[in-house]
Amino acid sequence: MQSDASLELRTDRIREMITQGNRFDSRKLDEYRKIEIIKNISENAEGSARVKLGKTDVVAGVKLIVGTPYPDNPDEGTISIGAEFLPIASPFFEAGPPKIGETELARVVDRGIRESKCIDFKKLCITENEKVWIAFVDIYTINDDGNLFDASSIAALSALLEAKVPKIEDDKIVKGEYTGKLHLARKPLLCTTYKIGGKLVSDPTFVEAQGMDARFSVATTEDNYLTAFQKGGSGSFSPKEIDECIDLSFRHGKAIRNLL
Amino acid sequence: MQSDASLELRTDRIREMITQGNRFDSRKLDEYRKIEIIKNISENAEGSARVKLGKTDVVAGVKLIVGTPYPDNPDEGTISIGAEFLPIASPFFEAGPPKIGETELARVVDRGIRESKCIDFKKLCITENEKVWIAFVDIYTINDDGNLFDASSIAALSALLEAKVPKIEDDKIVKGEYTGKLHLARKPLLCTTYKIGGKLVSDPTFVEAQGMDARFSVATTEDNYLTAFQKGGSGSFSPKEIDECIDLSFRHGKAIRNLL
Amino acid sequence: MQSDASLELRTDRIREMITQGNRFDSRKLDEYRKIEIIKNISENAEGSARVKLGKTDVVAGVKLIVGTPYPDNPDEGTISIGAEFLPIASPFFEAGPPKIGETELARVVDRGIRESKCIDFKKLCITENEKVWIAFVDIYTINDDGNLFDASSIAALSALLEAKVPKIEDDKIVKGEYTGKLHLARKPLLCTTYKIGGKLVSDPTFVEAQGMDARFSVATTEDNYLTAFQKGGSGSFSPKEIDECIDLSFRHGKAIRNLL
Amino acid sequence: MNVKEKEIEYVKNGKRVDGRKIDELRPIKIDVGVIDRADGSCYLEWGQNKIMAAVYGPREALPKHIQNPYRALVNYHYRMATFSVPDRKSPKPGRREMEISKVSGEALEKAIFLEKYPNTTIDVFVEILDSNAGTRVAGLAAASVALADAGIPMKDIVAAVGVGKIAGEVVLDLNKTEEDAPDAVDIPIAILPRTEEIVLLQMDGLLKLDEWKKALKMGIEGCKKVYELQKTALRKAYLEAEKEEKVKENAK
Amino acid sequence: MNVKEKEIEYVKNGKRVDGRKIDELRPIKIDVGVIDRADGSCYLEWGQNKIMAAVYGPREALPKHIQNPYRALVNYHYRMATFSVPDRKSPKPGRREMEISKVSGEALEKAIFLEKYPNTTIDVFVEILDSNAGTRVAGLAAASVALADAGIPMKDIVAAVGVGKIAGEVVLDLNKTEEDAPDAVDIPIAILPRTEEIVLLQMDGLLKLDEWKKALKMGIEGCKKVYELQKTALRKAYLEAEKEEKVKENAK
Amino acid sequence: MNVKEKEIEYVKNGKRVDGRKIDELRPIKIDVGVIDRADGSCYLEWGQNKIMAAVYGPREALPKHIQNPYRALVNYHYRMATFSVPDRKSPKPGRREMEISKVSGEALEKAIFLEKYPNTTIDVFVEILDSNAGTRVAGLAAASVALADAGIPMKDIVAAVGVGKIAGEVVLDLNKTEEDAPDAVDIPIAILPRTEEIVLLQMDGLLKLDEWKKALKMGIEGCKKVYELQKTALRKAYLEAEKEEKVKENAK
Repeated sequence: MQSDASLELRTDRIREMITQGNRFDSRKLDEYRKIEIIKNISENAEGSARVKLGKTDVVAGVKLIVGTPYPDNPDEGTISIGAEFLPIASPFFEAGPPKIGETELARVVDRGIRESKCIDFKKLCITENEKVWIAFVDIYTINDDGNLFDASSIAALSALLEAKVPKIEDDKIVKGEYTGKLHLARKPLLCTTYKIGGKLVSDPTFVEAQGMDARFSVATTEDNYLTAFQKGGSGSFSPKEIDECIDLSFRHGKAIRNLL
Repeated sequence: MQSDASLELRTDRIREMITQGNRFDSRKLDEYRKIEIIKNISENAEGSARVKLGKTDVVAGVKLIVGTPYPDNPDEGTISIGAEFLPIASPFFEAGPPKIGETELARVVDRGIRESKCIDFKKLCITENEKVWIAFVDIYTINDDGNLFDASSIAALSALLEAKVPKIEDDKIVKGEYTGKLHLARKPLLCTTYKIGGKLVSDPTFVEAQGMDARFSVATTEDNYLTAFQKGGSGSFSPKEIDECIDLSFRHGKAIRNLL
Repeated sequence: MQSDASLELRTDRIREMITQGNRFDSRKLDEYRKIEIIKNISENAEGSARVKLGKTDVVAGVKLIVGTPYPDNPDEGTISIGAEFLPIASPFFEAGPPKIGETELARVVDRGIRESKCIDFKKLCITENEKVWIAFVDIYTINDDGNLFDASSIAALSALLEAKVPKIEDDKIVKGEYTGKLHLARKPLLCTTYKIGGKLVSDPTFVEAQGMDARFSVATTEDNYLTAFQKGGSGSFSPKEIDECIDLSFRHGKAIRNLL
Repeated sequence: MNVKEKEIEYVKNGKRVDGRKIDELRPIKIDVGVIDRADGSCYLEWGQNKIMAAVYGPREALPKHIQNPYRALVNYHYRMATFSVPDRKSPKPGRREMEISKVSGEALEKAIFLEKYPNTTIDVFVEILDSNAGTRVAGLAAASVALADAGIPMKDIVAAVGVGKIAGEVVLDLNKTEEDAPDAVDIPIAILPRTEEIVLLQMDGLLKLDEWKKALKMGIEGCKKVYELQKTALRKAYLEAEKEEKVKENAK
Repeated sequence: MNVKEKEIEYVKNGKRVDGRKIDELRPIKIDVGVIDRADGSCYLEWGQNKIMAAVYGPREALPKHIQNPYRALVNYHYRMATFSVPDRKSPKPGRREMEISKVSGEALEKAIFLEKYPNTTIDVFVEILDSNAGTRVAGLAAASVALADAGIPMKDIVAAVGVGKIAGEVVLDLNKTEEDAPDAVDIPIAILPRTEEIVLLQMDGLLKLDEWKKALKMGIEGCKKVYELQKTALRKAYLEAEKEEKVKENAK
Repeated sequence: MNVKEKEIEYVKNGKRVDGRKIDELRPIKIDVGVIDRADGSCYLEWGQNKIMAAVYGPREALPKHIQNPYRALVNYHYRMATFSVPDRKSPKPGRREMEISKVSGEALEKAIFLEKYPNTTIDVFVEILDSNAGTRVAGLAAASVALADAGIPMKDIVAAVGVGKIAGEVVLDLNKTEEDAPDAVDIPIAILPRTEEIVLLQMDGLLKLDEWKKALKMGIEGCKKVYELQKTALRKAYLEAEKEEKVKENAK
């Protein structure tokens, strides 16, 4: 456990260091920590993954459930992404109903994936007007050492890439049997840039992130699409800084995509 | 904004004044403030209205939704009235789950309308046993300067009087098309009399209402029916006072009905 | 009302007494208070009972509702047991969402009954795949003078033994008519032993129960089955003590079963 | 609202469906002091209605910020058991229960000398175990007896009754069959009987002014009948407690 | 996502479905000081969107443990009326409303001199009465005017607009018909106009980098247009208040 | 409760469906100190079950009114991930999870020297990532290791195991296939191994007394096997930490 008592002091020092272009762990400002992706961490999930970003640790799992289509889209399945900041991951997380931080993270990761149109929802139709697949992706934090957004995006995408579609016979799921993988047409990844001490910083640790003014998340695809933006925090970005953030997201997205 | 600091002091003074038959704004004890009714304030609503009672300001809107009939009444639609004391309207209102004041207001306005049998629920049937219209009436406060009950009753009735019934084709609502207005056989209106400083007072302002002992709401129709009563507050009424309240409600109901 | 001010002091004294084998009300350590069972306390219930264990007082009622079967068991009805610690019963009970004590009690009583297989869920099927009976058993406390677990178990079983199955005609319940009683193949009863001051004690009063280290509940049947265990409290039992508790539960279960 | 009910003759030769006269109450039974742990309590049967009421307090109002330094707060909880109605009631308190709790609590406030207990709350819990129309007034009558049993000083005991209209006739204390009649009007009313002050009054239905005047009169008379039963029950409980006290003293 | 809509020509000869030019705003109307009890308020119509915004505070932040001794907290509540959308919205606040509240509140924080009001909360309430795409930016623009009306010291007024792509074309201020187009991309953006600092920026859709560059430029220009309307409304309200003051003085 | 399962021979020639002997545990793997931010943590695999446990505390119990001036409170949260079961679990904690949390927390209380930390809370979080019967005992075993890792003084480490009956045979550590057998009985049990004090004991099913006696004996033996694995894992973690410490010192 890290001592949180001296947190504020450390935050000031780290901010100063960053202003001078230095980081506590010797990384460059635009450098990510080591990324580790472990697949299929839960046999009960249709697909699952655990992602470590340095000491940050999250898991994501996919369950495919038979549901009813929306009347507007009678031949389309759907996806639903949730996130829970498990209290095992940080002294600041509490059990209880979803908090706004969890809702924001889930919705931003969701948009990045959904809007990339990487999933053909028509392929998730079982019987038009009646039965479709709903893909529930749930993200849980294991250890919060900063940059949960990016770790969650990688975990969600990895879990979806692993996900298998259950076999249906006589209108019922045949447990343990699958008709194949869920096909993804694109691999959208969210990369977030933080503004700390006037500088743009990638993949901050928890302590670094404490000193942030603002953050900007950008989801990109391998075919050079932007699929989601989200600015957070009480600070601001200049138009030029936004452009730099977008460049960073394209660059890091490409690098991370190679690890999947 | 009015200063709430001196509220208690003012309450005492206003009570004294009322005991002597006087009101701060020179109205007679049984006089309403200026009533303004603005119709169709929301195009997305099937019917809507905004009602100003002096500075008191509320809106009501109607949405017609296709639902399933109750098994006991397979050929009848239904109505559901809700009220929310929006926090824009008063420093004392908070966002959150419905509070008892909102529930009471909604239920009393609901009874006044429902029990007058002004709506023929059989006409809200689409397909017996299967599909009926549910008319949701939602009331929101914009500014609370007292007497929200009466303002809400006027707003709900006005919104219902404007409400159009959507067109149905192939079992689906055709957006933007209507088969005609929702017909109301009667115009029930709720008028509330407050007991303040031993006197019966109509349409109090917020500050006046702070000094009340009790209130009595009476819903009346143009064909001289009583359709709902509600006594509120920790004070009491003598049988004679109740009769006076009923008389006032008939009188004011008639006057307000002419404005619709 | 009993004064709760001197509760702690009394608890210490009672603990001492129990260590010496004595009880405030002269009972032996393994002796129950007088048990009174009053049947059919609610005409609207399909079955109901009120049980007094000394001054402890609980009621239970059964409602049979038409519901949909679980897809896994399309030809089986089901049972659902709930418990509410009504605030009329104790200064320590509060209105509000279910608390863990209520959940634990309900689940333990439920297991004792369900796992005894006394109810043939196939007989609760109305139409396979479509309609089954759901038997809701709700337990409410009237006065908490200790040992709510055993009182609730007796009340729930008594209510179920009284329960009648409503008549169904044209897919609808015929109110007030019944096709016969709900048949129970066994009579499972939960008896709880408390560890207080190092001794095993049956049926403690509220004040006695305040001094407990741990409790152990055992559900038994007339054909000598164990159907549920639940250990509670922060204390522990030796394997030998567990055996004594089980013996006591068989013995008391038999005696109470004779009162049904 | 069943079709068949429309053909029922609700009042015939001055008698109602259950044989009662126009202004006759259903049988009422009141037991005082039935819940040992409560400060005051009452079990009341009113026709098929079966009700438990308990009072806890005056006790410190918590959290502190709700305390009123000038008077006690009355906290009234009306709740129906899931099995107390023909169709199972959801265990969650509904809007109806919340509204009844509010108006019933306000009705009691006028009766209690609240200013004697600043910063406290008086918690009144009313639990309906079986129902057949009129539970809110029965509950209020029971609560009022429980308050007296708790020794809380009151100006008067709140008496309550339902009055209504059915098949064009004004009648006292409607039962469920009557309440379900197509044109039935139900008017719960509660008063302080000594002064005839009205502390609870609700209504829904289509009612003419002259019908209301008749109903009000009948309601006040009905409340007074309930009042006598409440006082008798309290007197009996008081005498029994006194007797018990004496037995204990003699035993010394 | 209706089949028929796919055949619509969203931009034809530089005109959009409602006749607007590529970079033209819908009509905007701003009324200041419309809610008597609020510290500051604003009614804003933006096309069919109808919005009420009110500000309460700075007032003591409660419960105490949420207080920040260095600065005021901004509490932003964005809510839609049930009848403000084609399909009735559930009365419960949804995840979308919560997220919009969060990012909108953060957007305002940069504008307000929060450090002037330690231990307080500034509550901003935005209620959507009618909607037709773009309510989050319209709500933020209204909230910013309400803050100014409340006399809360700010570096600048937050101006906001939606910009987006439709049928391959970058356009300003999408309406609902446009937003529902199969390939539509919506980009809400808010800035402090004087410094062009971006305080809110979201997006979802499939967008190419060059499209984004065009959109950003158009968005900043759009914000500045909204800014002018906000300032004009505030100036007008200020002059009216001054006039009223004079009338009162003269009346003495 | 599948029809086909009824035909399974659950125990054949002393071997079970997965090849284990009657009293054989599934493979167990324990990693200590896996969550950097927690005061103590443990990752445990038990057959297919995969569990993360973390301990935070002792830390000030809040809100203050829940504090116990004589001892620490144990707050145990057992939760299942939505994807950890064959049918997706609702993200809301269910009644089962609440009950398991209660009895598991009580089981730990006997082990911890609670009186050393008045007014505090020791928060224990157990998250099930994958499941195949027996997660409550596996979670409790993991939690107990995490408590030791957090350096919280304990009388003993709580060891836990499931024991049960299947096809008339008493067996140790049922897996899901066995647990789903028509007549299966499951008995989670936890003890303080040194004294054989039983701190958790639940059961549901139809069990005869002699079966129970056999099961209890097998359960205690099983707990002791788990205990050895817990101690080994803690010893290994301790040695590794010591080694790391030395490396650091030498580096100076």
